[in-house]
Amino acid sequence: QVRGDLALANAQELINKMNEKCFTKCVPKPGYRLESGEKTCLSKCMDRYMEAWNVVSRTYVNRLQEETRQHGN
Amino acid sequence: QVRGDLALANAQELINKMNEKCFTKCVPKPGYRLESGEKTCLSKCMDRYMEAWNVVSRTYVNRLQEETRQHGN
Amino acid sequence: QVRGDLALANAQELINKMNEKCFTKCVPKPGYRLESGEKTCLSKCMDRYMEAWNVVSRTYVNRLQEETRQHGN
Amino acid sequence: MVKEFSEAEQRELSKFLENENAKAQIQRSIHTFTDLCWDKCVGKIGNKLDRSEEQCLSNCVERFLDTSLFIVNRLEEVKNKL
Amino acid sequence: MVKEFSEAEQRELSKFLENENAKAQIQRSIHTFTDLCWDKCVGKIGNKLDRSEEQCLSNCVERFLDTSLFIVNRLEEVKNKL
Amino acid sequence: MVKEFSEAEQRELSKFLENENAKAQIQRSIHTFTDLCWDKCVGKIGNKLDRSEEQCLSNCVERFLDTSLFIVNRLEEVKNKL
Repeated sequence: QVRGDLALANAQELINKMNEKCFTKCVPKPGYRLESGEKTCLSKCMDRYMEAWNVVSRTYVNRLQEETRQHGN
Repeated sequence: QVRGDLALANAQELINKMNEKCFTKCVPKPGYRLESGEKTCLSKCMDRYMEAWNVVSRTYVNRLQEETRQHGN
Repeated sequence: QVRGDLALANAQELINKMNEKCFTKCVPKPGYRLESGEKTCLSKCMDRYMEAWNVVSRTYVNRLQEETRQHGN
Repeated sequence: MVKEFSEAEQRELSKFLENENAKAQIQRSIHTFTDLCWDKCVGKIGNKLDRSEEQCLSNCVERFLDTSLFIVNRLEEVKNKL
Repeated sequence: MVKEFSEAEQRELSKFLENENAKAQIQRSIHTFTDLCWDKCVGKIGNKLDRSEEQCLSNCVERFLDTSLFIVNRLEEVKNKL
Repeated sequence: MVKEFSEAEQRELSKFLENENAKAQIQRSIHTFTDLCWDKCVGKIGNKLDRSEEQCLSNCVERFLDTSLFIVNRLEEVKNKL
Protein backbone atom coordinates (compact mmCIF):
# COMPACT_ATOMS: atom_id res chain seq x y z
CA GLN A 1 0.00 0.00 0.00
CA VAL A 2 2.65 2.48 1.09
CA ARG A 3 4.85 1.39 -1.79
CA GLY A 4 1.98 1.76 -4.28
CA ASP A 5 1.13 5.22 -2.93
CA LEU A 6 4.73 6.25 -3.41
CA ALA A 7 4.91 5.07 -7.02
CA LEU A 8 1.60 6.78 -7.75
CA ALA A 9 2.65 10.08 -6.17
CA ASN A 10 5.87 9.91 -8.15
CA ALA A 11 4.11 9.32 -11.47
CA GLN A 12 1.56 12.05 -10.71
CA GLU A 13 4.30 14.56 -9.95
CA LEU A 14 6.14 13.67 -13.16
CA ILE A 15 2.94 14.19 -15.17
CA ASN A 16 2.24 17.53 -13.47
CA LYS A 17 5.73 18.84 -14.15
CA MET A 18 5.69 17.69 -17.78
CA ASN A 19 2.29 19.28 -18.21
CA GLU A 20 3.54 22.62 -16.93
CA LYS A 21 6.93 22.64 -18.66
CA CYS A 22 5.73 21.32 -22.03
CA PHE A 23 2.62 23.52 -22.12
CA THR A 24 4.91 26.53 -21.59
CA LYS A 25 7.39 25.42 -24.28
CA CYS A 26 4.96 24.08 -26.89
CA VAL A 27 1.77 26.14 -26.53
CA PRO A 28 2.96 29.74 -26.09
CA LYS A 29 -0.24 31.13 -27.63
CA PRO A 30 -3.16 28.80 -26.90
CA GLY A 31 -5.63 28.79 -29.82
CA TYR A 32 -8.96 27.09 -30.55
CA ARG A 33 -7.45 23.62 -30.58
CA LEU A 34 -4.07 21.91 -30.13
CA GLU A 35 -2.48 22.23 -33.60
CA SER A 36 -0.61 19.24 -35.01
CA GLY A 37 2.69 21.12 -34.70
CA GLU A 38 1.94 21.66 -31.04
CA LYS A 39 1.20 17.97 -30.55
CA THR A 40 4.47 16.98 -32.22
CA CYS A 41 6.27 19.40 -29.92
CA LEU A 42 4.45 17.96 -26.87
CA SER A 43 5.47 14.39 -27.75
CA LYS A 44 9.10 15.37 -28.15
CA CYS A 45 9.00 17.53 -25.04
CA MET A 46 7.66 14.61 -22.98
CA ASP A 47 10.49 12.40 -24.21
CA ARG A 48 13.08 15.12 -23.49
CA TYR A 49 11.65 15.69 -20.02
CA MET A 50 11.86 12.00 -19.20
CA GLU A 51 15.43 11.90 -20.51
CA ALA A 52 16.27 14.88 -18.31
CA TRP A 53 14.60 13.18 -15.35
CA ASN A 54 16.78 10.11 -15.98
CA VAL A 55 20.00 12.10 -16.22
CA VAL A 56 19.19 13.96 -13.01
CA SER A 57 18.19 10.76 -11.28
CA ARG A 58 21.35 8.90 -12.28
CA THR A 59 23.59 11.81 -11.28
CA TYR A 60 21.91 12.26 -7.92
CA VAL A 61 21.85 8.58 -6.97
CA ASN A 62 25.54 8.17 -7.96
CA ARG A 63 26.40 11.12 -5.80
CA LEU A 64 24.45 9.76 -2.84
CA GLN A 65 26.22 6.41 -3.16
CA GLU A 66 29.63 8.04 -3.38
CA GLU A 67 28.97 10.13 -0.29
CA THR A 68 27.71 7.10 1.63
CA ARG A 69 30.90 5.24 0.67
CA GLN A 70 33.15 8.12 1.75
CA HIS A 71 31.53 8.84 5.08
CA GLY A 72 30.89 5.26 6.06
CA ASN A 73 27.22 4.56 6.57
CA GLN B 1 -17.89 23.01 9.38
CA VAL B 2 -16.18 21.23 6.48
CA ARG B 3 -18.16 23.36 4.04
CA GLY B 4 -17.24 26.55 5.91
CA ASP B 5 -13.55 25.57 5.98
CA LEU B 6 -13.65 25.01 2.25
CA ALA B 7 -15.20 28.43 1.50
CA LEU B 8 -12.69 30.08 3.80
CA ALA B 9 -9.69 28.33 2.27
CA ASN B 10 -10.96 29.31 -1.15
CA ALA B 11 -11.37 33.00 -0.23
CA GLN B 12 -7.97 33.02 1.47
CA GLU B 13 -6.28 31.55 -1.60
CA LEU B 14 -7.99 34.11 -3.86
CA ILE B 15 -6.78 36.95 -1.62
CA ASN B 16 -3.22 35.57 -1.54
CA LYS B 17 -3.05 35.25 -5.32
CA MET B 18 -4.51 38.74 -5.90
CA ASN B 19 -2.06 40.13 -3.38
CA GLU B 20 0.89 38.61 -5.18
CA LYS B 21 -0.23 39.32 -8.76
CA CYS B 22 -1.50 42.87 -8.16
CA PHE B 23 1.48 43.89 -6.00
CA THR B 24 3.75 42.76 -8.86
CA LYS B 25 1.73 44.62 -11.50
CA CYS B 26 0.87 47.81 -9.58
CA VAL B 27 3.78 48.38 -7.18
CA PRO B 28 6.91 47.67 -9.23
CA LYS B 29 8.98 50.08 -7.13
CA PRO B 30 7.66 50.17 -3.55
CA GLY B 31 8.03 53.69 -2.08
CA TYR B 32 7.30 55.28 1.30
CA ARG B 33 3.56 54.82 0.97
CA LEU B 34 1.03 53.40 -1.49
CA GLU B 35 0.53 56.30 -3.96
CA SER B 36 -2.99 57.07 -5.15
CA GLY B 37 -2.11 55.88 -8.65
CA GLU B 38 -1.00 52.58 -7.18
CA LYS B 39 -4.26 52.26 -5.26
CA THR B 40 -6.30 52.93 -8.38
CA CYS B 41 -4.28 50.26 -10.15
CA LEU B 42 -4.81 47.81 -7.26
CA SER B 43 -8.60 48.31 -7.34
CA LYS B 44 -8.73 47.68 -11.07
CA CYS B 45 -6.34 44.76 -10.81
CA MET B 46 -8.51 43.10 -8.16
CA ASP B 47 -11.56 43.44 -10.41
CA ARG B 48 -9.65 42.06 -13.40
CA TYR B 49 -8.33 39.16 -11.34
CA MET B 50 -11.83 38.24 -10.20
CA GLU B 51 -13.07 38.49 -13.79
CA ALA B 52 -10.25 36.19 -14.88
CA TRP B 53 -11.09 33.79 -12.06
CA ASN B 54 -14.69 33.72 -13.28
CA VAL B 55 -13.74 33.07 -16.91
CA VAL B 56 -11.41 30.26 -15.86
CA SER B 57 -13.99 28.83 -13.51
CA ARG B 58 -16.77 28.84 -16.13
CA THR B 59 -14.53 27.30 -18.79
CA TYR B 60 -13.27 24.57 -16.50
CA VAL B 61 -16.66 23.61 -15.08
CA ASN B 62 -18.19 23.50 -18.58
CA ARG B 63 -15.41 21.24 -19.69
CA LEU B 64 -15.84 18.92 -16.72
CA GLN B 65 -19.58 18.67 -17.41
CA GLU B 66 -19.00 17.95 -21.09
CA GLU B 67 -16.52 15.20 -20.29
CA THR B 68 -18.85 13.68 -17.71
CA ARG B 69 -21.63 13.66 -20.31
CA GLN B 70 -19.43 12.02 -22.94
CA HIS B 71 -17.95 9.31 -20.78
CA GLY B 72 -21.08 8.53 -18.81
CA ASN B 73 -20.55 9.02 -15.11
CA GLN C 1 10.10 19.40 21.29
CA VAL C 2 7.63 21.67 19.48
CA ARG C 3 9.95 24.61 20.03
CA GLY C 4 12.92 22.61 18.70
CA ASP C 5 10.94 21.49 15.65
CA LEU C 6 10.06 25.09 14.91
CA ALA C 7 13.65 26.32 15.11
CA LEU C 8 14.76 23.42 12.93
CA ALA C 9 12.07 24.01 10.29
CA ASN C 10 13.01 27.68 10.26
CA ALA C 11 16.73 27.00 9.78
CA GLN C 12 15.97 24.40 7.11
CA GLU C 13 13.78 26.83 5.20
CA LEU C 14 16.45 29.54 5.39
CA ILE C 15 19.04 27.10 4.02
CA ASN C 16 16.74 25.98 1.20
CA LYS C 17 16.00 29.54 0.14
CA MET C 18 19.66 30.59 0.27
CA ASN C 19 20.57 27.52 -1.73
CA GLU C 20 18.09 28.38 -4.46
CA LYS C 21 18.72 32.14 -4.58
CA CYS C 22 22.52 31.98 -4.33
CA PHE C 23 22.86 29.10 -6.80
CA THR C 24 20.86 31.19 -9.30
CA LYS C 25 22.94 34.32 -8.69
CA CYS C 26 26.41 32.79 -8.35
CA VAL C 27 26.38 29.66 -10.56
CA PRO C 28 24.60 30.75 -13.75
CA LYS C 29 26.55 28.19 -15.82
CA PRO C 30 27.38 25.14 -13.71
CA GLY C 31 30.76 23.67 -14.72
CA TYR C 32 32.83 20.67 -13.63
CA ARG C 33 33.42 22.04 -10.15
CA LEU C 34 32.55 25.09 -8.06
CA GLU C 35 35.18 27.65 -9.11
CA SER C 36 36.80 29.80 -6.44
CA GLY C 37 35.05 32.90 -7.81
CA GLU C 38 31.74 31.10 -7.45
CA LYS C 39 32.55 30.16 -3.86
CA THR C 40 33.44 33.76 -3.00
CA CYS C 41 30.15 34.84 -4.52
CA LEU C 42 28.26 32.16 -2.54
CA SER C 43 29.81 33.32 0.77
CA LYS C 44 28.86 36.92 0.10
CA CYS C 45 25.42 35.94 -1.15
CA MET C 46 24.73 33.97 2.04
CA ASP C 47 25.68 37.00 4.13
CA ARG C 48 23.52 39.32 2.01
CA TYR C 49 20.60 36.91 2.21
CA MET C 50 20.82 36.77 6.00
CA GLU C 51 21.05 40.58 6.10
CA ALA C 52 17.93 40.79 3.92
CA TRP C 53 16.19 38.27 6.16
CA ASN C 54 17.01 40.46 9.16
CA VAL C 55 15.75 43.66 7.52
CA VAL C 56 12.52 41.95 6.50
CA SER C 57 12.12 40.40 9.92
CA ARG C 58 12.65 43.70 11.77
CA THR C 59 10.28 45.59 9.47
CA TYR C 60 7.56 42.98 9.75
CA VAL C 61 7.75 42.55 13.52
CA ASN C 62 7.71 46.36 14.04
CA ARG C 63 4.65 46.59 11.89
CA LEU C 64 2.88 43.80 13.76
CA GLN C 65 3.63 45.51 17.07
CA GLU C 66 2.39 48.87 15.82
CA GLU C 67 -0.84 47.34 14.57
CA THR C 68 -1.37 45.49 17.83
CA ARG C 69 -0.87 48.77 19.72
CA GLN C 70 -3.31 50.65 17.48
CA HIS C 71 -6.09 48.11 17.57
CA GLY C 72 -5.78 47.26 21.24
CA ASN C 73 -5.84 43.50 21.88
CA MET D 1 -17.44 11.33 23.92
CA VAL D 2 -17.27 9.86 20.41
CA LYS D 3 -20.69 9.70 18.79
CA GLU D 4 -21.59 6.31 17.31
CA PHE D 5 -22.76 6.38 13.71
CA SER D 6 -25.17 3.91 12.17
CA GLU D 7 -24.02 2.29 8.94
CA ALA D 8 -26.38 4.44 6.89
CA GLU D 9 -25.05 7.58 8.55
CA GLN D 10 -21.50 6.45 7.86
CA ARG D 11 -22.23 5.96 4.17
CA GLU D 12 -23.92 9.39 4.05
CA LEU D 13 -20.95 10.99 5.76
CA SER D 14 -18.31 9.40 3.57
CA LYS D 15 -20.24 10.40 0.43
CA PHE D 16 -20.48 13.97 1.76
CA LEU D 17 -16.74 14.08 2.46
CA GLU D 18 -15.90 12.64 -0.95
CA ASN D 19 -18.02 15.33 -2.56
CA GLU D 20 -16.38 18.07 -0.53
CA ASN D 21 -13.00 16.64 -1.45
CA ALA D 22 -13.84 16.77 -5.15
CA LYS D 23 -15.04 20.36 -4.75
CA ALA D 24 -11.87 21.35 -2.94
CA GLN D 25 -9.79 19.74 -5.71
CA ILE D 26 -11.73 21.63 -8.39
CA GLN D 27 -11.24 24.92 -6.56
CA ARG D 28 -7.52 24.29 -6.21
CA SER D 29 -7.35 23.65 -9.96
CA ILE D 30 -9.22 26.88 -10.70
CA HIS D 31 -6.69 28.83 -8.63
CA THR D 32 -3.79 27.12 -10.40
CA PHE D 33 -5.21 27.78 -13.87
CA THR D 34 -6.06 31.41 -13.06
CA ASP D 35 -2.50 31.95 -11.82
CA LEU D 36 -0.93 30.39 -14.94
CA CYS D 37 -3.28 31.93 -17.51
CA TRP D 38 -3.26 35.40 -15.90
CA ASP D 39 0.50 35.59 -16.52
CA LYS D 40 0.02 34.36 -20.09
CA CYS D 41 -3.01 36.46 -21.07
CA VAL D 42 -3.42 39.66 -19.05
CA GLY D 43 -1.22 42.61 -19.94
CA LYS D 44 -1.82 46.21 -18.90
CA ILE D 45 -4.59 46.59 -16.32
CA GLY D 46 -7.59 48.24 -18.04
CA ASN D 47 -11.16 49.03 -17.04
CA LYS D 48 -12.32 45.62 -18.17
CA LEU D 49 -10.74 42.46 -19.56
CA ASP D 50 -10.85 43.04 -23.29
CA ARG D 51 -12.29 40.50 -25.71
CA SER D 52 -8.90 39.04 -26.65
CA GLU D 53 -7.82 38.65 -23.03
CA GLU D 54 -11.01 36.77 -22.20
CA GLN D 55 -10.59 34.53 -25.23
CA CYS D 56 -6.96 33.90 -24.32
CA LEU D 57 -7.92 32.91 -20.75
CA SER D 58 -10.55 30.49 -21.95
CA ASN D 59 -8.26 28.98 -24.63
CA CYS D 60 -5.46 28.75 -22.09
CA VAL D 61 -7.57 26.60 -19.75
CA GLU D 62 -8.88 24.42 -22.60
CA ARG D 63 -5.46 23.82 -24.16
CA PHE D 64 -3.89 23.15 -20.79
CA LEU D 65 -6.49 20.45 -20.16
CA ASP D 66 -5.94 19.10 -23.70
CA THR D 67 -2.22 18.94 -22.95
CA SER D 68 -2.94 17.05 -19.78
CA LEU D 69 -5.10 14.51 -21.64
CA PHE D 70 -2.54 14.25 -24.42
CA ILE D 71 0.19 13.42 -21.92
CA VAL D 72 -1.82 10.84 -20.01
CA ASN D 73 -2.99 9.13 -23.22
CA ARG D 74 0.49 9.01 -24.66
CA LEU D 75 1.89 7.52 -21.45
CA GLU D 76 -0.86 4.87 -21.57
CA GLU D 77 0.10 3.99 -25.15
CA VAL D 78 3.77 3.70 -24.26
CA LYS D 79 2.91 1.50 -21.28
CA ASN D 80 0.73 -0.79 -23.42
CA LYS D 81 3.51 -1.25 -25.98
CA LEU D 82 5.86 -2.52 -23.29
CA MET E 1 1.12 5.10 28.14
CA VAL E 2 -0.80 8.33 27.51
CA LYS E 3 -0.23 10.86 30.27
CA GLU E 4 -3.36 12.37 31.78
CA PHE E 5 -3.46 16.17 31.92
CA SER E 6 -5.30 18.23 34.51
CA GLU E 7 -7.58 20.96 33.15
CA ALA E 8 -5.10 23.66 34.10
CA GLU E 9 -2.32 21.81 32.33
CA GLN E 10 -4.51 21.44 29.27
CA ARG E 11 -5.21 25.19 29.14
CA GLU E 12 -1.50 25.89 29.55
CA LEU E 13 -0.67 23.44 26.78
CA SER E 14 -3.21 24.76 24.30
CA LYS E 15 -2.05 28.35 24.92
CA PHE E 16 1.55 27.25 24.38
CA LEU E 17 0.63 25.52 21.11
CA GLU E 18 -1.36 28.53 19.90
CA ASN E 19 1.61 30.74 20.59
CA GLU E 20 3.97 28.38 18.78
CA ASN E 21 1.53 28.29 15.86
CA ALA E 22 1.48 32.08 15.64
CA LYS E 23 5.29 32.12 15.76
CA ALA E 24 5.50 29.50 13.01
CA GLN E 25 3.09 31.53 10.87
CA ILE E 26 5.17 34.69 11.37
CA GLN E 27 8.37 32.87 10.42
CA ARG E 28 6.73 31.47 7.28
CA SER E 29 5.69 35.00 6.32
CA ILE E 30 9.22 36.31 6.88
CA HIS E 31 10.57 33.63 4.52
CA THR E 32 7.93 34.48 1.91
CA PHE E 33 8.61 38.23 2.09
CA THR E 34 12.39 37.77 1.99
CA ASP E 35 12.01 35.58 -1.10
CA LEU E 36 9.77 38.11 -2.91
CA CYS E 37 11.64 41.26 -1.89
CA TRP E 38 15.09 39.77 -2.51
CA ASP E 39 14.15 39.31 -6.17
CA LYS E 40 12.77 42.84 -6.32
CA CYS E 41 15.51 44.68 -4.45
CA VAL E 42 18.87 42.92 -4.49
CA GLY E 43 20.98 43.21 -7.62
CA LYS E 44 24.68 42.44 -7.86
CA ILE E 45 26.10 40.76 -4.77
CA GLY E 46 28.34 43.28 -2.99
CA ASN E 47 30.20 43.36 0.34
CA LYS E 48 27.16 44.72 2.12
CA LEU E 49 23.57 45.53 1.26
CA ASP E 50 23.77 49.16 0.20
CA ARG E 51 21.50 51.85 1.63
CA SER E 52 19.06 51.75 -1.29
CA GLU E 53 18.75 47.95 -1.21
CA GLU E 54 17.95 48.03 2.50
CA GLN E 55 15.39 50.79 1.99
CA CYS E 56 13.86 48.87 -0.90
CA LEU E 57 13.54 45.71 1.21
CA SER E 58 11.86 47.56 4.03
CA ASN E 59 9.50 49.45 1.68
CA CYS E 60 8.74 46.22 -0.15
CA VAL E 61 7.53 44.52 3.04
CA GLU E 62 5.55 47.59 4.16
CA ARG E 63 3.85 48.12 0.79
CA PHE E 64 3.11 44.41 0.44
CA LEU E 65 1.34 44.51 3.80
CA ASP E 66 -0.47 47.73 2.76
CA THR E 67 -1.60 45.95 -0.40
CA SER E 68 -2.87 43.07 1.67
CA LEU E 69 -4.87 45.42 3.92
CA PHE E 70 -6.12 47.38 0.92
CA ILE E 71 -7.43 44.18 -0.67
CA VAL E 72 -9.12 42.87 2.46
CA ASN E 73 -10.74 46.26 3.21
CA ARG E 74 -12.00 46.66 -0.33
CA LEU E 75 -13.48 43.15 -0.32
CA GLU E 76 -15.23 43.99 2.97
CA GLU E 77 -16.71 47.14 1.40
CA VAL E 78 -17.94 45.25 -1.63
CA LYS E 79 -19.48 42.59 0.63
CA ASN E 80 -21.26 45.23 2.74
CA LYS E 81 -22.73 46.90 -0.35
CA LEU E 82 -24.37 43.63 -1.39
CA MET F 1 -10.00 -4.52 14.59
CA VAL F 2 -6.45 -3.31 15.13
CA LYS F 3 -3.91 -6.05 14.56
CA GLU F 4 -1.38 -6.52 17.33
CA PHE F 5 2.24 -6.53 16.27
CA SER F 6 5.05 -8.37 17.99
CA GLU F 7 8.11 -6.31 18.86
CA ALA F 8 10.07 -7.84 15.98
CA GLU F 9 7.29 -7.01 13.57
CA GLN F 10 7.20 -3.46 14.88
CA ARG F 11 10.94 -3.02 14.31
CA GLU F 12 10.56 -4.46 10.82
CA LEU F 13 7.66 -2.16 10.07
CA SER F 14 9.34 0.99 11.31
CA LYS F 15 12.49 0.18 9.31
CA PHE F 16 10.34 -0.36 6.22
CA LEU F 17 8.57 2.96 6.74
CA GLU F 18 11.85 4.78 7.32
CA ASN F 19 13.17 3.33 4.09
CA GLU F 20 10.04 4.33 2.19
CA ASN F 21 10.32 7.82 3.68
CA ALA F 22 13.91 8.14 2.50
CA LYS F 23 12.88 6.94 -0.96
CA ALA F 24 10.02 9.44 -1.10
CA GLN F 25 12.42 12.23 -0.08
CA ILE F 26 14.89 11.23 -2.81
CA GLN F 27 12.14 11.20 -5.42
CA ARG F 28 10.95 14.65 -4.34
CA SER F 29 14.50 15.93 -4.70
CA ILE F 30 14.81 14.42 -8.18
CA HIS F 31 11.62 16.24 -9.24
CA THR F 32 12.91 19.52 -7.78
CA PHE F 33 16.30 19.21 -9.48
CA THR F 34 14.78 18.23 -12.83
CA ASP F 35 12.48 21.27 -12.65
CA LEU F 36 15.32 23.67 -11.84
CA CYS F 37 17.92 22.24 -14.23
CA TRP F 38 15.44 21.82 -17.10
CA ASP F 39 14.89 25.61 -17.07
CA LYS F 40 18.64 26.20 -16.91
CA CYS F 41 19.80 23.65 -19.47
CA VAL F 42 17.17 22.71 -22.05
CA GLY F 43 16.51 25.13 -24.89
CA LYS F 44 14.71 24.32 -28.10
CA ILE F 45 13.03 20.89 -28.09
CA GLY F 46 14.98 18.60 -30.42
CA ASN F 47 14.88 14.90 -31.28
CA LYS F 48 17.20 14.08 -28.44
CA LEU F 49 18.91 15.94 -25.61
CA ASP F 50 22.21 16.97 -27.18
CA ARG F 51 25.55 16.28 -25.53
CA SER F 52 25.85 19.77 -24.04
CA GLU F 53 22.33 19.71 -22.58
CA GLU F 54 23.03 16.38 -20.89
CA GLN F 55 26.32 17.64 -19.53
CA CYS F 56 24.62 20.81 -18.30
CA LEU F 57 21.92 18.80 -16.50
CA SER F 58 24.46 16.61 -14.77
CA ASN F 59 26.69 19.57 -13.80
CA CYS F 60 23.63 21.47 -12.62
CA VAL F 61 22.70 18.72 -10.15
CA GLU F 62 26.29 18.27 -8.96
CA ARG F 63 26.93 22.01 -8.45
CA PHE F 64 23.57 22.46 -6.76
CA LEU F 65 24.53 19.74 -4.27
CA ASP F 66 27.99 21.32 -3.87
CA THR F 67 26.27 24.63 -3.13
CA SER F 68 24.12 22.95 -0.54
CA LEU F 69 27.17 21.40 1.16
CA PHE F 70 29.07 24.68 0.95
CA ILE F 71 26.23 26.51 2.69
CA VAL F 72 25.79 23.95 5.46
CA ASN F 73 29.55 23.76 6.12
CA ARG F 74 29.91 27.54 6.22
CA LEU F 75 27.00 27.86 8.64
CA GLU F 76 28.65 25.21 10.87
CA GLU F 77 31.91 27.22 10.86
CA VAL F 78 30.13 30.42 11.75
CA LYS F 79 28.28 28.66 14.58
CA ASN F 80 31.52 27.18 15.95
CA LYS F 81 33.19 30.60 16.02
CA LEU F 82 30.44 31.99 18.24
